[in-house]
Amino acid sequence: MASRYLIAASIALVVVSLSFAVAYGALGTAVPLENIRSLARAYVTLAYAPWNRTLTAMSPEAVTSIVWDFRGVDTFFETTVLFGAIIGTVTLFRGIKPSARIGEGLSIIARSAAAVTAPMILAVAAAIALHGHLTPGGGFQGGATAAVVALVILVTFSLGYLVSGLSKERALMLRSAGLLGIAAVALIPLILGGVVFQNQAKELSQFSYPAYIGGALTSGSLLFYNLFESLAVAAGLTLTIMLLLSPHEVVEEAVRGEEHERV
Amino acid sequence: MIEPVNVALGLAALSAVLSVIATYLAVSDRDLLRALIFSALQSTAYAIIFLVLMAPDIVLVYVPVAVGIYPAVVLALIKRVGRFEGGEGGE
Amino acid sequence: MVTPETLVAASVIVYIVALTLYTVRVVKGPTIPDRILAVDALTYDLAALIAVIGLLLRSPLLVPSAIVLSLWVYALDLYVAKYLEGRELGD
Amino acid sequence: MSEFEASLSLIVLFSLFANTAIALYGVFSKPNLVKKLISMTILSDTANAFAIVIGYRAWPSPEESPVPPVLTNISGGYAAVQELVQKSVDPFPQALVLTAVVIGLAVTIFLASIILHYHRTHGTVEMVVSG
Amino acid sequence: MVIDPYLIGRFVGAAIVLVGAFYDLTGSIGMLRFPNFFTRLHAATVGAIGGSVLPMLGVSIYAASEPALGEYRWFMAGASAIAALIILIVAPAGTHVLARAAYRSGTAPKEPCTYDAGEEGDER
Repeated sequence: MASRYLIAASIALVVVSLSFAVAYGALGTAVPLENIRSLARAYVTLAYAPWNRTLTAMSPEAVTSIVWDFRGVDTFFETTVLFGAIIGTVTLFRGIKPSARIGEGLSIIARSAAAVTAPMILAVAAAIALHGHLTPGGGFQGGATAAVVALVILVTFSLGYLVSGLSKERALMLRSAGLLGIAAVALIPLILGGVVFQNQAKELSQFSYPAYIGGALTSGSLLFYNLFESLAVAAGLTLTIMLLLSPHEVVEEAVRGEEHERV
Repeated sequence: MIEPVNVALGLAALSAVLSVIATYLAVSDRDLLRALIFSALQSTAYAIIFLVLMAPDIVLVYVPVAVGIYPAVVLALIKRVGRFEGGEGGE
Repeated sequence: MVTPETLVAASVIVYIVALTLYTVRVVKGPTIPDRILAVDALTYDLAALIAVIGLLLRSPLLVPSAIVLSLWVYALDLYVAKYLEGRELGD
Repeated sequence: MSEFEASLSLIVLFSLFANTAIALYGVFSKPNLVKKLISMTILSDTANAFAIVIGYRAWPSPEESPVPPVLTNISGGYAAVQELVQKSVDPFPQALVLTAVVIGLAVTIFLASIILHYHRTHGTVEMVVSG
Repeated sequence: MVIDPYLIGRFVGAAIVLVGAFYDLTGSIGMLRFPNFFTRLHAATVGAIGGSVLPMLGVSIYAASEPALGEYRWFMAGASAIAALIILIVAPAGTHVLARAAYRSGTAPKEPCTYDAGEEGDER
């Protein structure tokens, strides 16, 4: 039994030293700082600066302007990682259709409450996504909120009810439409003589998305990025959850059929 | 006199202590359903920490993910593999 | 001199006491529905506390988090209820 | 920044430290794959919380809190932006954590489906090896 | 003496918040002291409706009558009013679903019990 104690002691040592390295040794006790760093100062200063049109993002919200303007290419590759994970899940469940059988769902009281609240929640999600350049929010937030709406409908009514409105192919199509929209918004400046992921006019290229539409501040491309990203995130997460919750027998049958073909 | 700084940082410290309790119970409990509930409690405490540290963007994305979607995924998993750690497989 | 700010700060203290009592029920609660109910009530209170904290810190931008937080605990209720009835989550 | 406030922020820091240790223990020593998944989610949340703590700043005065990095006074001109810079927190860690949370969820769903397939082929999710 | 209408609005809002906080304390004490799950449902209702909807409406009134918050005070007032409305719809529905599941599956013990209407075959 000595080896068991040795293993326990070594696990404890690794845990303590690793968490020390991650937490305390890397940060120290110097947080919080008195002032923010100069990089953050530059970002906050330049996020909304109509008097400096060649460097600004024309959005009062610094986080969204970092995500989609100052560091747009970072976010693009993070979106790629996200859809890599979603494609992996879809591949693991290949050949499986979510069942279209409409179950009984929850009680009538829960159904009525869900029927009243679901449009309200969708409106909240749309507001979070489309006001992302003015108030806290954005494409990722709105997309995650809309995905939970689909999940509430799935649990309250049934999986078949959701599938009858949003089939697997339609969710895939929406997700691809969101991705194509992001790509189009990123590439249109390149066609018209600008650079990739350009928002406002720079010194090298005069192309610029409109910062005001009809007198309202829309922050150029940020509005379109938020719209398409929320569409893509909502459709992708709903798709993977629909596949994950598909009934046991359906998955079992699909997997068994595959083995028969191989033999 | 109650200063706002003490109220805000005190709330952050209180939810940090709450998150330690919830994390310990979530990791040590043998019932996976109870571990999931304690994990949701820990997520709520973290949401309060994010809020007091002035990150409303993170709260708006973290709460749907950690309280709304993640319990559904783990519950679907528990439904298949059995509720108790170390027991026989479910179904 | 009683100002509205002191009334709000006092109500934050009352809320923190109530949160502690709810937490005791979450940790103690003998059955699963007890714990879920306590998490539920705790989170609705946290949603109200978010609005009150936004008032105390004078940051109007913190308040939309309350909507999101109160909504997704309802989703947690639905999942656990369906699990307790012993049915598939998508049935 | 007074002594009391510094001790409160140290409580937050050390609580996150303890959470890291507990979650790492869960990932390393629990044999159940679902328990490992739960612990791993707590670990990644804690790492995100550390990033947010790095971006925080001390209070300008006891009555006046830091504000989120969002300009609320759009018509105020350059003076309003300078006032925001004096009071706002660091937006950069928030922008990083924002995408990390959503990616973490997608990876969690992927791991959950892998665990489901493991259970389908092996009939168990316990990682205990005898002998 | 000139009475500031904004100050009255702020006092009304803060008073409603304080009343809601005491509702919440009552609900939490009930949650701790009541003997079984089905009685704790009552305490949860007091905590959710009295302790959460009421303070949100108070915050809404307070924020609408506080000019120091700037133009975004209407954003704050509207958001907290919407949150109050949503909790008003969602909290009873969630509690109902949970109570129904607990009763049907028999997870929560019913002792001490004086009257059980569900035993007479009321399947709704």
